[in-house]
Amino acid sequence: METTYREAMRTAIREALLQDDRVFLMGEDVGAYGGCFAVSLGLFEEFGPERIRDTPLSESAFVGAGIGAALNGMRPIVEIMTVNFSLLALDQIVNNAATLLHMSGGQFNVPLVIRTTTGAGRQLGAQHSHSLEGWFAHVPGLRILTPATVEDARGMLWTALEDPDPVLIFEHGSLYNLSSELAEDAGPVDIHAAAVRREGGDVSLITYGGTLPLTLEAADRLAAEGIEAEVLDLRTLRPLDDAAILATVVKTHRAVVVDEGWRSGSLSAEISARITESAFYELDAPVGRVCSAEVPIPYARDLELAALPSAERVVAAARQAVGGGG
Amino acid sequence: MVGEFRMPSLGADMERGTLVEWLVTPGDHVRRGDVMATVDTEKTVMDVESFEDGVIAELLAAPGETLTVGTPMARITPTPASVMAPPATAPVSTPVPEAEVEPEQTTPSPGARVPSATPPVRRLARGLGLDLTRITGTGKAGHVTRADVERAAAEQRTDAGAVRSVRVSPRARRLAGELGVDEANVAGTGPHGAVTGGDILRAAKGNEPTGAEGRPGAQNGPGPTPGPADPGQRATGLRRRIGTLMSRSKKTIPHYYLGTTIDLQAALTWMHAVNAQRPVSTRLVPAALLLKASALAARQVPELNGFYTEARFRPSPVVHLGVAVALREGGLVAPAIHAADTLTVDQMMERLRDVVTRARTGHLRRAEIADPTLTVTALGELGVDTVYGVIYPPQVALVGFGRVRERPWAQDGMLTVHQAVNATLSADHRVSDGLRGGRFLDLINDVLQRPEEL
Amino acid sequence: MNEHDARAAVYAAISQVAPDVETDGLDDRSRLRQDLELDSLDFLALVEHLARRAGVDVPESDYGRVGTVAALIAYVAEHA
Amino acid sequence: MTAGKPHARPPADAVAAGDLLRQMLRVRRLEEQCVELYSAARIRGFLHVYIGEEAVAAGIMSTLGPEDAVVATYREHGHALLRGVSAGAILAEMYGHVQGCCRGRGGSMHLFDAATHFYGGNAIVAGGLPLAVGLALADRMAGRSRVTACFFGEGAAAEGEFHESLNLAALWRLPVLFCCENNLYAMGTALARSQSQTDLALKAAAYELPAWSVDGMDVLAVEESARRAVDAVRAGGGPHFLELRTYRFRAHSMFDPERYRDKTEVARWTERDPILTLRRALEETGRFTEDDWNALDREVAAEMAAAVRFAESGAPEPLGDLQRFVYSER
Repeated sequence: METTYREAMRTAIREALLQDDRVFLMGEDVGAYGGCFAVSLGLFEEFGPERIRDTPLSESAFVGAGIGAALNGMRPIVEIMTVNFSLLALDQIVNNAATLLHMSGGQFNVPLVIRTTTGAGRQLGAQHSHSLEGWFAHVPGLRILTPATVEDARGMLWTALEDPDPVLIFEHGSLYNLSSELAEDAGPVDIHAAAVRREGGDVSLITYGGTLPLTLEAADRLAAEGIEAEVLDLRTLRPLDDAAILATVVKTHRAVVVDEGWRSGSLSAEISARITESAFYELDAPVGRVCSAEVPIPYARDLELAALPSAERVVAAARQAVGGGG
Repeated sequence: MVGEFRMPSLGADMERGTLVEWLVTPGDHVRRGDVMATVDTEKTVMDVESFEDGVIAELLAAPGETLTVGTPMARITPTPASVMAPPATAPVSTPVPEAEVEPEQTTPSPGARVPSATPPVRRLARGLGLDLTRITGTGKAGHVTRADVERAAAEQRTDAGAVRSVRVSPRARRLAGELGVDEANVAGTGPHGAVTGGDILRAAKGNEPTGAEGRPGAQNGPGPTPGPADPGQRATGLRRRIGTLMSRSKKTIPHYYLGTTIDLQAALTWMHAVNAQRPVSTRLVPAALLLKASALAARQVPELNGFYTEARFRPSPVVHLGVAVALREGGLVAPAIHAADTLTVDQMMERLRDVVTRARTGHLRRAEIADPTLTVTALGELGVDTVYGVIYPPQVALVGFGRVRERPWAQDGMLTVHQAVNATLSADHRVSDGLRGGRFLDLINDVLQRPEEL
Repeated sequence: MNEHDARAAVYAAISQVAPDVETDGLDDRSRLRQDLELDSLDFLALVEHLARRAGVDVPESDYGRVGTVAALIAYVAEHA
Repeated sequence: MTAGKPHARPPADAVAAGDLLRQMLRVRRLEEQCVELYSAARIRGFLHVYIGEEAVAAGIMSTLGPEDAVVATYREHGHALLRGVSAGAILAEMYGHVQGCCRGRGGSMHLFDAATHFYGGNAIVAGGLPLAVGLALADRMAGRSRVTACFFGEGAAAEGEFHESLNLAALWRLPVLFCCENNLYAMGTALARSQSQTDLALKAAAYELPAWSVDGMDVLAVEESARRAVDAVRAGGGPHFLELRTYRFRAHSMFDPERYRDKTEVARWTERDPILTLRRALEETGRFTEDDWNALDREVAAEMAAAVRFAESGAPEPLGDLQRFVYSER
């Protein structure tokens, strides 16, 4: 069955609503409008305004309300339209969702799922295009998921809803139209392990979310040059699958991290640091990074593309890691 | 009468030196001032010169030997021009009149003389890991040109087992240790020619009787003995020496640190006005002003200018300012600008350019290196705002200037933008204290506010 | 001076003061101070070399305009 | 200023009033104990005490049922105590001992207790309001008739979360009782120096929810207002808002030098001490004597002494457990 990422996500939400009375979807324009990115299209009609709940433009209040409802027995899915808007709810996410279990000495867990769109590539300008998932991955108490495939879009939500603690799902805006074959009986997937999306022995390309497709494209181009790249999809940014990262680096001895976030203080920096901490003596080259240029994402098409990771830049970084033969 | 060439004292604290390389061989004619050898002190590797005219009769020390200051290293037979009969040991049967000695007429054996070459070409050769003495010069009077160096570099790349300054990946280093492979003799296939784990594995296999695998660098056993003056080794040696010296400094000198931000608006405005009237060749840079100011301040605070030896401080009546110069291939030297407090700013600038050029081209002489009484690092324009220096023993202080840059500056209740620099003082608490150190930084600041008086 | 000659002059000057820098394939965006690691004395030597060999005097007030290889080439092309 | 002559209106139900007096006194003595222990360096961190404001928590808590939920601020020792968390567990928490109500991981500002539905202990001003909205949302969706009482100071009215939450609760008619403890100062900033509209009930009313002001120094008035509001909320009347005009007698925290207010102002308000006022009113009924007071005081003192012994005898959680409670243990 050919399915898009968007449809897979919608199927997952619908399934959750059908399976568990405690689940409801809440956010700006998730109901009558059908979702800013049409993820929840049709659900309002099917489930009604109580469970597909439109909210005012009050990110802090409705994210906090999601936390309160989760504390009180519900399983809310809160949609924040884009990651940039999540900053308006940062207090609730960082000061409450992530801390309540700990502050209460284990008494109050927060089984909340927050979904948000992240990333650039659609000429949406600097206030709708940033990749801030790395910031959230900094915070203990949160779990950060970045589905990069249709299968993960379909399967991560339910697993997230079963998690007793807050889970943030970052859906890259450029992936919604991604289409691929999905098994009829596709369902929940694990959210604990990174996935090798392509095997190779010469260099490891480590990425997640929106940059997976271009990284796979880069791997194909490298293969044409005789360089076999292994592509690791992290899938979960917190907690990171250290074992998978270590395993691929031990296999190829070279790594390039592809991360749409800015380079400084980024997730790519974290991964690079972990590689040097745990696999330094396995390395044959410095860990390379392909990140976004350190600018607010510009509107103009060419400028935007120039700011973002590209297959060409991944190929170049991989070549550099492999070396030019002396 | 046979003269002796001895291990020179290249610094107040120098007790011994290691011979790195002979630049002469027996039979060579040398003149007073010619470079004889390079010697590794604890601070730096330096050229050392002859103080006599004559013919090298015998070399008494071998590269790698460490000798105390004053130990004879070579014997020099005076030329007939000064002595009637050459001694029997003189290897030269028919002395050539000195005036006729031209580089191209001397013995063609490599390593005999330091060939002439421009400083950038020397630096290029050093960067490429080439020994200038082994390059055949095609320029005027055997002058080694840039093209000569590049050709030699190309040749070396195909020269099996040539020793280079090598990059080795962490994995390769580990495997080399485990497998007993000398990574220095393995050709690298990684980024920037780095030796990778795969290269080591291939090399290890190549050591076995059968499977010799492709790459030229991966041949059996160690390569030819490296030339004694290998620049890569020299840089490494220099780094190690700096490490030793700095460790000693930190262990024995109770450092204290002071810092202040100095407004350079007046000084730079003055400098820009001066420079605007001048051709490039005589323009000033901010470092010249900072050095001058430091020298003037040091004259007034003697506790920071001199040597601490044998458990007591000996102030110096003059200010020999050591200028920290970073070398492009790595490492740091600090040659002295003598009597810096007596120089005009223009003289200071001239001396600064001269000494930095010499430092960078590996041509410091005793005169440039001997006995700085206070070191200043003022060439730090490449990024850092603040320098926290480590004192060079036996000196008792180090002055650091960071990058000169624009900063918000509050003055008279107004916020403006001024050029400013962070000045720091690292000083020896056995000799001075914060009060005197603070006075020193104050003086620098004062002087820089009146640049026209510099 | 055309851009080609200006480039040659700038490369020659860079080779003079920083022989370890490969002008072959040098990125035009390279910053002279940060990327090529020229300190103020090196920079002065560079400017001096250009004055001598290309006849371009870069007054100090224009130093800020020639921060990168590309900018320096453009400057030389314009003023020579 | 609402400070004025102390007045003692006769309590209609002397037994109930006697209990309110007892609750207020427990809070007072607990807080006095905290100050003493803080001064002796047994307690560290920030410490905000509730002395002077006891009528607010005592009056409102007495109207809540055991299933109702409470969200409070960082000045919440009294709320926790009156909600049913033992003084020992509260003090042990401040000692950082594992016997504390949050195993020593919360401290003075973060008291939580699942058994009594006490949701903290929120030290971000106005940060608790969205939580209360969510708790009430869940109750509404699950068809439960419980009320969530949300305490916050008047400083919260300047925060966006205050407005977002009042709007959301009113929009969805959620069962929240918003209890604004207006003690006139957000730390040291007087209300009039931070708000264009200082009538907070009016501010709340703009969101279309019933809102009125209450004399927060009069526990009987608080109790009466709260009962009316809680009943209405429970009956499906949507969120209600009470502005409780009160005053803290002591500094904002132990770090506060109190440069922003006059000693005479404090003195005027202390004449209206809610405990003294009620004691006097009860004595005027003739059914409460000095002996009764002394007995009550001894009883409460004994409770606090036992609580201190409990806290003192505890110990911190083993360091090996540091990483616990970041994620749920499954």
